[in-house]
Amino acid sequence: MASTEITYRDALRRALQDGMRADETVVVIGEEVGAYGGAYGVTKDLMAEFGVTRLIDTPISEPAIVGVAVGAAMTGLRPVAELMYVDFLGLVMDQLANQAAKIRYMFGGQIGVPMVLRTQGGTGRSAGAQHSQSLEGWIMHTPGLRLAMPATAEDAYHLLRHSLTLPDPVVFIEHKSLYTRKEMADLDTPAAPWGKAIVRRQGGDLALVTYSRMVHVALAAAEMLSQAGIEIEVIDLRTLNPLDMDTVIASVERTGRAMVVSEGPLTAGVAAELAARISEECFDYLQDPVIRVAGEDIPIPVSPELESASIPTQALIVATVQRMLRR
Amino acid sequence: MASTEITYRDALRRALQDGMRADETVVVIGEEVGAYGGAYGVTKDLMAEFGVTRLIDTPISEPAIVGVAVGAAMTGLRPVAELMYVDFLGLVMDQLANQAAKIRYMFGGQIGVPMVLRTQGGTGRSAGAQHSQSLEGWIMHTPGLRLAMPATAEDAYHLLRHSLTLPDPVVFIEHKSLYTRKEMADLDTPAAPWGKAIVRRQGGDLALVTYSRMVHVALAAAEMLSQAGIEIEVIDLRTLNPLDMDTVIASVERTGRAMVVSEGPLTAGVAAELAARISEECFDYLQDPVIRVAGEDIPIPVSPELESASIPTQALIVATVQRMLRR
Amino acid sequence: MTLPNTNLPELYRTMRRIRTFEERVAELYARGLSAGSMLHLSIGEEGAAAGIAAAMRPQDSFTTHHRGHGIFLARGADPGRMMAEIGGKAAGYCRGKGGSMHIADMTLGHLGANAIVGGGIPHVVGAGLSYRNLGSDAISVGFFGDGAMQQGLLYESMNMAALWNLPVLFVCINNQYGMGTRIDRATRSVEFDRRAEAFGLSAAMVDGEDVEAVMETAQRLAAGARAGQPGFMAVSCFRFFGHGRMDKSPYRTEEEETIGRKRDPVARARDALLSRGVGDHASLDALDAEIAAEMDATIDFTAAAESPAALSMFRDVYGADQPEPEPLAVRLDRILAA
Amino acid sequence: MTLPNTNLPELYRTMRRIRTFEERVAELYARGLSAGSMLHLSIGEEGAAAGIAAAMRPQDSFTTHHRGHGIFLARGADPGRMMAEIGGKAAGYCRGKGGSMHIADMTLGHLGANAIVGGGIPHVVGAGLSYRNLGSDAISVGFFGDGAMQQGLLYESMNMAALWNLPVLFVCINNQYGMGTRIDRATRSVEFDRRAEAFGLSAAMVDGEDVEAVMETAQRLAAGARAGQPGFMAVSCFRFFGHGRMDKSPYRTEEEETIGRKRDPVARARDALLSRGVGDHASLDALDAEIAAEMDATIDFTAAAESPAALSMFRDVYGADQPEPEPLAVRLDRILAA
Ligand SMILES: Cc1ncc(C[n+]2csc(CCOP(=O)(O)OP(=O)(O)O)c2C)c(N)n1
Ligand SMILES: Cc1ncc(C[n+]2csc(CCOP(=O)(O)OP(=O)(O)O)c2C)c(N)n1
Ligand SMILES: [Mg+2]
Ligand SMILES: [Mg+2]
Repeated sequence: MASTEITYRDALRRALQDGMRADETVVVIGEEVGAYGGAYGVTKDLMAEFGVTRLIDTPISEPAIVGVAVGAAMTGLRPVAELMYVDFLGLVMDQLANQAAKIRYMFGGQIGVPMVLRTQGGTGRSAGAQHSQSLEGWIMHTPGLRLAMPATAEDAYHLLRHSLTLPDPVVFIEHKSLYTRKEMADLDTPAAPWGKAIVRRQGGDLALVTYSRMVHVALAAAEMLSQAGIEIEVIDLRTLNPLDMDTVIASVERTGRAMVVSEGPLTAGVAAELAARISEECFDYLQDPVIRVAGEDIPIPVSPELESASIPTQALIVATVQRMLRR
Repeated sequence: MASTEITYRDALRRALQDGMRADETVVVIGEEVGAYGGAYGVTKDLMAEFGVTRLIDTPISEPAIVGVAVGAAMTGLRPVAELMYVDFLGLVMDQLANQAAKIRYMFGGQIGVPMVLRTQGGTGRSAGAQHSQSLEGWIMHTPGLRLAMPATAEDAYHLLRHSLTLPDPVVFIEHKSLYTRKEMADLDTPAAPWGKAIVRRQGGDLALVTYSRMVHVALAAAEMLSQAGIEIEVIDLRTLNPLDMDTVIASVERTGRAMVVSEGPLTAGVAAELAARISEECFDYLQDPVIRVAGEDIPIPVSPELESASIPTQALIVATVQRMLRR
Repeated sequence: MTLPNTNLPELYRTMRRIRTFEERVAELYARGLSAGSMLHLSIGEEGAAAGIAAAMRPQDSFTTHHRGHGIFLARGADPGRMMAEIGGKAAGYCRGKGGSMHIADMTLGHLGANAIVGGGIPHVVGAGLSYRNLGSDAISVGFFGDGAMQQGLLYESMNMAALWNLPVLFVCINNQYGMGTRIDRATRSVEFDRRAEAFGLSAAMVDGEDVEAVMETAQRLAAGARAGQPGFMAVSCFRFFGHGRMDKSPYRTEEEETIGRKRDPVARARDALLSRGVGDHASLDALDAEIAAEMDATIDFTAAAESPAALSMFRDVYGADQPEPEPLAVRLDRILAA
Repeated sequence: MTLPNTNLPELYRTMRRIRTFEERVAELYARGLSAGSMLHLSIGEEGAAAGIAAAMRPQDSFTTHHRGHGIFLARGADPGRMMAEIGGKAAGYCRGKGGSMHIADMTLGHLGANAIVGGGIPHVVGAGLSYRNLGSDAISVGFFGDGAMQQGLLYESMNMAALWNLPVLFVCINNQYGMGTRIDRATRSVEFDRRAEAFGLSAAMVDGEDVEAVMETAQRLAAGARAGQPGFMAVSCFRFFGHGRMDKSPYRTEEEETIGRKRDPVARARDALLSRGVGDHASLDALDAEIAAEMDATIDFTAAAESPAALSMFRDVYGADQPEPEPLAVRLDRILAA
């Protein structure tokens, strides 16, 4: 299992490339995915290998992009539709949640919609309220949609490859601040199967459950806490549907304390679901309430200072864990 | 405070009528709101009084309906936009969540978007997966949007009247199975101010927190439980944003047990938020985990038998409360 | 699969079967056997369904709007399984999960009816993309109402089809109404072909009372689509009855209805058959009676059919090899057992 | 508010101010003083901004797309407050919360720039509805790019404006590109006026290099809009630079850029002023220098301006009299204090 140093962006590109080589029905469809190479460079250079019939540049018509992918997925292709920003979900939720997610069910199981909706979200570029959101909560709340949110290059690769084999629609949300992150990755073997969480760091004092970029913020916080003698376990969920509660529950039962961290706005989001599940499944083991550290319940401001203060910070995680353990 | 017998539907119509009389800038805009009187009859006969400039029938163009309402709200009107089914939110989430909800913030507080988006959701008519959803979870997760979900005719009236005075966008979700419900209502004085929950039934054994139609299912369950000697408190939230946790916390601290009931799908929905908040705010008072009884994580099937089994039933609430108290 | 024949007797037969089927749907509802009341009859629109279906080939696919019973029948549907689906029964096309507004059948190329106005339109563009990429010579036909002419998604879809030269035909069944709104209250101009042309499609308008004209127009545009020039056609007709079963059409006059119902493609085809001497009253009456019996049987079939099993509710959310969602009862058992 | 004048010297001055402002925006970014890199310069599009702005009246309102600096300047914006907003500073038009893509100013009728392609278009229809209902004689103008011609919402919006005879003008600034996609790769036909006409609008296409032609066309269509006949115009021009500050336009040739940049409305107006003898080199140079100094000052202003206060983050989510969202820190304090 040779490890190789690679960026998150390049790992995604490799996954698309390998997936397209392995399966001729895979097509990429979206704005600027072809000649331009993707707004964040993920599909760069793929055009040379796959040409315009498989890397399909579209007009700026998000609802139709997703709708066309749905129809193509029902008739023999396996489209990877790209939404340039997750913030544009508002334009496509009908095609995604009313069509892609429900077609198999409404039609009594006759056919599925094997497509991937690749997109990216999160803060970090002062891109403002309409280009910086974390909207995975809407997706997680929609039965019928799988949801993957890789934190590492290795997961970016394997989760995307696996998404390209699933019978159902997968929403695949990358983080705009991770693309240039470089790390060692084993592209031959995934560290865990699809749908399983990974314990990124072990520790007996508290279970911190998170995903996507917040995994790295949490790991950095864990290092700081370790210097103060506190060892927290950091769990990277990798996929939010399926949701691997077994790994989470085992950790909480062992540590007796749990924190969930999400960049998305606090109220009625992913953090709420995780906190609710942990609370109901681990009630007798919890010494403290499950603490949610999530985005503020506000639109994302453009000022860099306000933007970075509007989502969970390493410092807040550290301070909150310390207070929990002091309680 | 004269009480009068009125249906939920008629109370809504009265609220619109009184609101339109009180404020000339109020206009109703949507599909079939005028001549047809609304798909569920709420705006029936209003055309005769207010005419085509204030009851504005639209083409079947949901994104533009909401977008036009946003622009009108910014320039002196107070539009009540109607979405015939809450299921069509997928078509308008951009105008609702990226525009209406964020305009005040993005523009630094210069202007607000005082509009109401009236719509109806829920099961009960075998209308299938695209006409029976409960999507309040998406709205509750969107900072900037107020959210009202009345369970009674009286609340339907007062919450809608109050929505027509607020400076911010309100999503007002009615329940399709409540329109014909008739009850005594005081249209002069609201039972509680906007943003406050109401204890619909007192009881010391458990706090059941819910809203919209499930209030009635819960009350019926409470009656059955009472015959078995169990007294549960039933809290009707009325609005989900603002969310009145004070009333909920007080009840949970008193009873030591909590159940939340929502027709929407379980995962990452309103029930998750309520359970998470109760768990974190009332940790030291809870004898049992907060139990969520919510819609199954599936699309709504059309078969009447499957449809009614896919959402919380009175029987399930009764059985679950009994098991909790037996634990 | 019996291929729809293109001569007038066959077109008449198709139209009469649609008319009679829809009458039985009304009966199903009246007898309390339908799943809900959101049943949209296509009576008055048989010319569009039969004419266009006859221009399609076995490999072609299509999506429909909520008023799609007739189109699917014209494409070879089993009326019994359709009626069972409308009744929400397990024997229905979608195992009772979809109902009238979500009937689909992959074996006959029916990619689905849709309860979202305009919702199924981009799917045929996607199908066209598949056919182009996979080297099929099929086309895909999107059926929708005049109401969808005001849904933006239609223009995005037409634009893509034109840009990519896809084998797609867009069909607007203009029955003059979207619920209670006559089309002239929904848009200023009903020259819908101009809209399509402005996006680069071949376009035509045709009178839906004349099933042969519909068929010929569809054949021409389908041939263009098959060659990579997507087409659009608007078929003018009249919605004979209310929008759904609860709607008594108080928003239009009896006079308007009387005049509208004179635009009857079934009656016109019958008259043509008689005047051309292709049939006589007796033979046509016999055919009608045979069809009536066939359609009567669908009600009996539905009445006798079983409701879906309770646990089937959790099936078909995800692919068959994937874990099903955890039922609430199972979850509560687990948590409360702890 | 100084009203934009309609003669060529004024138009030239407006265009030169836009050009110079945008150059300073590039400088702000290069100096690391901008909030992010999503800055879309309107260099090459000054003719559209100045010409249409000159056809508007003080009471008229407008929305813009993400490339809207020039339009707002032409409508009277304070360049210092604009630049401060682009820098994310508290002194900016939106207190540093909106940035380049969300600049707005109610006092000048700017209902907002929008970062969603097409997102601001229906808002002008809503404004038109307000004006009609409230008896105002204002019109509302929606500015957007050629990319938005493929967003369905535009057609829904035009249809409503036409159906209701609203005082609305739709303006497509066709700079030939949507990011890296030349317009002929986004649609088959660029005769955009045909699309608008098919929905019942008055429509025109005009060359954006000729600011006077733009102004005259806009005046004609604005007069129609004021009388209840909504209009549409597409202004053809060339996006001189990359899409945003990170884009070096590798998808087009230098030759194409060289030719495109010859379509320069500022240079053309300057030449016209000279050839008509309305100005001489010296007076125009002096004007340019005065403008350069004005715009230089916006950078200094921005550099010296303060960032928004941390707690301002929680302000403006809801109306001023409403409770603010509870900050995470407060919530955690409460829970953990228990
Ligand atoms: C997006 C959406 N908006 C509104 C509705 C409610 N609705 C169902 S059918 C209908 C009228 C459709 O008219 P048309 O497209 O002409 O089809 P017809 O019913 O005449 O066949 C409306 C408004 C819907 N189902 N979907
Ligand atoms: C709905 C939406 N889709 C995509 C984007 C990303 N995006 C921003 S600007 C742009 C190109 C817009 O082109 P055009 O409308 O011609 O405006 P221009 O940039 O040329 O002024 C794209 C694709 C967006 N902001 N919003
Ligand atoms: Mg119609
Ligand atoms: Mg452009």
